[in-house]
Amino acid sequence: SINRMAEQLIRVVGTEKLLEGAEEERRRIAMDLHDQTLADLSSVLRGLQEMEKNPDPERAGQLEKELQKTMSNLREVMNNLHPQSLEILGLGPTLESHIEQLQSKGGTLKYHCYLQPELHNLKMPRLVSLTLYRVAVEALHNVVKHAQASRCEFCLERQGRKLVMVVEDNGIGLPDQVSSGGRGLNNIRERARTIGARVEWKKSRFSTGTRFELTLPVRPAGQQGSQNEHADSHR
Amino acid sequence: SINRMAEQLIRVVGTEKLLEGAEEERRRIAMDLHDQTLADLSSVLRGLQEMEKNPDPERAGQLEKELQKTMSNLREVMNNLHPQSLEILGLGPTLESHIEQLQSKGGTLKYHCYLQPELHNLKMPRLVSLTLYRVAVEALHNVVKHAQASRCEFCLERQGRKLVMVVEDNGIGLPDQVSSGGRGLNNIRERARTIGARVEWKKSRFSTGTRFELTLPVRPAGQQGSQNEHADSHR
Amino acid sequence: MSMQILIAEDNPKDYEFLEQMLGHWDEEIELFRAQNGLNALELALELNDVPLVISDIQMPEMNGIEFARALWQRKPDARIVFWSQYKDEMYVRSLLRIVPPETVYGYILKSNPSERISTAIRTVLCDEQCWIDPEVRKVQ
Ligand SMILES: Nc1ncnc2c1ncn2[C@@H]1O[C@H](COP(=O)(O)OP(=O)(O)OP(=O)(O)O)[C@@H](O)[C@H]1O
Ligand SMILES: Nc1ncnc2c1ncn2[C@@H]1O[C@H](COP(=O)(O)OP(=O)(O)OP(=O)(O)O)[C@@H](O)[C@H]1O
Ligand SMILES: [K+]
Ligand SMILES: [Mg+2]
Ligand SMILES: [Mg+2]
Ligand SMILES: [Mg+2]
Repeated sequence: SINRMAEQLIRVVGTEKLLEGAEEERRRIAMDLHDQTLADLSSVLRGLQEMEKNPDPERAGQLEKELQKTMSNLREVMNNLHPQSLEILGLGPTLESHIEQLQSKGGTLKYHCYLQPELHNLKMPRLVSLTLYRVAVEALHNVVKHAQASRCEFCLERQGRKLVMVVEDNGIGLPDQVSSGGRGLNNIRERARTIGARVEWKKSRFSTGTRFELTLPVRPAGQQGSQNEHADSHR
Repeated sequence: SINRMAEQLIRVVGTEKLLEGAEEERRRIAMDLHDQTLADLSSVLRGLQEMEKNPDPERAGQLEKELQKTMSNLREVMNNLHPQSLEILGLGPTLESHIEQLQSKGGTLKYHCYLQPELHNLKMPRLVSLTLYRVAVEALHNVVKHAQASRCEFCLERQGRKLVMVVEDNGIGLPDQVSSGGRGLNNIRERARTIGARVEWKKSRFSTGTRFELTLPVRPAGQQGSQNEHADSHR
Repeated sequence: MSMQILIAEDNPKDYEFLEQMLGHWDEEIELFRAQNGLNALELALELNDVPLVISDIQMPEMNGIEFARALWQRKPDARIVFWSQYKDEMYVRSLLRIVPPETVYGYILKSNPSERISTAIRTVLCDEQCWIDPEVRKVQ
């Protein structure tokens, strides 16, 4: 049907935008490495060159501090590229820690995070947990950026054969006409599609605000692991 | 038509693979940063900690060398993420330098690189030159990896309203059945599509081997810039 | 009798550093090396009753956390000092969930000066006390 064709087309355009965004991000990260990390390391290098002529324990201490700072910064870049904790600790702790970091920066916006305890041992194909992570980060980022909310709830739980992820705020709600300049909503939709998840934006259960919901079909509880077939084929 | 629908579907699947590949690459780069860069910097850090107790010009010299090596490794990572020279120097010089690097590593395989001089001033939207760069790198990589060739020709030139990029080798040629495990050919096709370019693999003009050809419609010469409308909309 | 210590570490430079550092201890030490978690698990099960381990977190085959989980299931007394590039509190918190009651463990960042690393390892492996790097944000 025409409708299907149209939908397909939107999807293709959507994915192209996603790719473009991915390249933009790589470019930004490379620039960070250049302008920050490499610049800082050059400064340490010059310090070492001085020390060859004129060794000085105090200067060594300064350089140590500089290098420590550069390394923390590099850890952030690394995490931005790919959160290694996803594979080591899993989706739950990684998202929890991300939200704590948001909380530590975020003035009056208060976060509440509910992770079903059973999910701590949830094993998913790498691409599935990575996608859920990127979708959550994007949705949370939109709350910070647009919602003007005082409260944000994050929830990840299994409901029977579904994994449900919710990001809900008590802010101003989505505008009637969502501008087409942004990439966030589009990225979320496209990423969700690649793992066979459904996404929806609704009115929140607060008096105002937005509720974002992602639903992913999973194997019934009891069976080891949680993955839909589509996602499996992407391992 | 059914044919169109099918083609569309192949494309969508293809793009998903492309995205998956992109995530895999980010993961690999993050691991490099962790296992190589951070580890090397830790070692320099320990050296500085020693120097605080026991300053030694010779040790400072060693550390300087270590740090220099780490930095040049980091530059490679950066370049891998995004070749900044694309924006600074343009597509031609960036590809030329990439091929020189391949030549410096590559035993018996001899490269010949022809860049039409007019193209040195070619201005393209960032995403277009980035895509052409990634496609070229991928095609060249396949020659190194599979072709068993002694000769590889790279050519980038404008022919009227078309920009043509060719990678040609005198190797064993494509197998009759191309295995579906690889990402390279798929990535090339998908990336080319996002900028509205056409790609083809043919028999090479050497007695054996493969000729890869990309064609991108561009504005007629004389007008400033070279870009097709599709690419333009992606700025 | 000499002290048996197992080091699970995939990075040669980091391993050499630990080897050198332990070489300065007064005790007589017998060192074992594993380059991934799986290999570490096999070796740890062959050691003394109470395995003493220094383990990296990010390793191929099996990471340090999975290795600890598997080892503690078989030998709940095993004393493990994790040494890592990862600064985030969530690593320590996840360890808290899997460490058996009464068992001591340690967490130290690779970026510390060698005396501090040495002290941390000694505190856990010899003095049987926990040691968490102060650089890791406070566990609530
Ligand atoms: N939680 C929210 N509350 C209120 N408005 C929202 C919320 N999330 C999204 N929006 C609205 O939807 C628009 C589109 O969001 P989208 O994430 O696609 O783009 P963006 O955030 O503006 O830009 P980008 O994500 O590319 O940085 C936003 O500009 C904003 O007006
Ligand atoms: N220049 C070439 N000469 C000979 N064979 C080639 C050439 N380029 C590609 N091939 C063949 O086509 C196959 C598919 O290539 P493709 O780039 O898609 O995958 P790959 O190189 O095997 O893996 P990847 O690119 O994901 O690392 C290769 O396995 C190889 O057999
Ligand atoms: K580590
Ligand atoms: Mg957004
Ligand atoms: Mg290939
Ligand atoms: Mg390691």
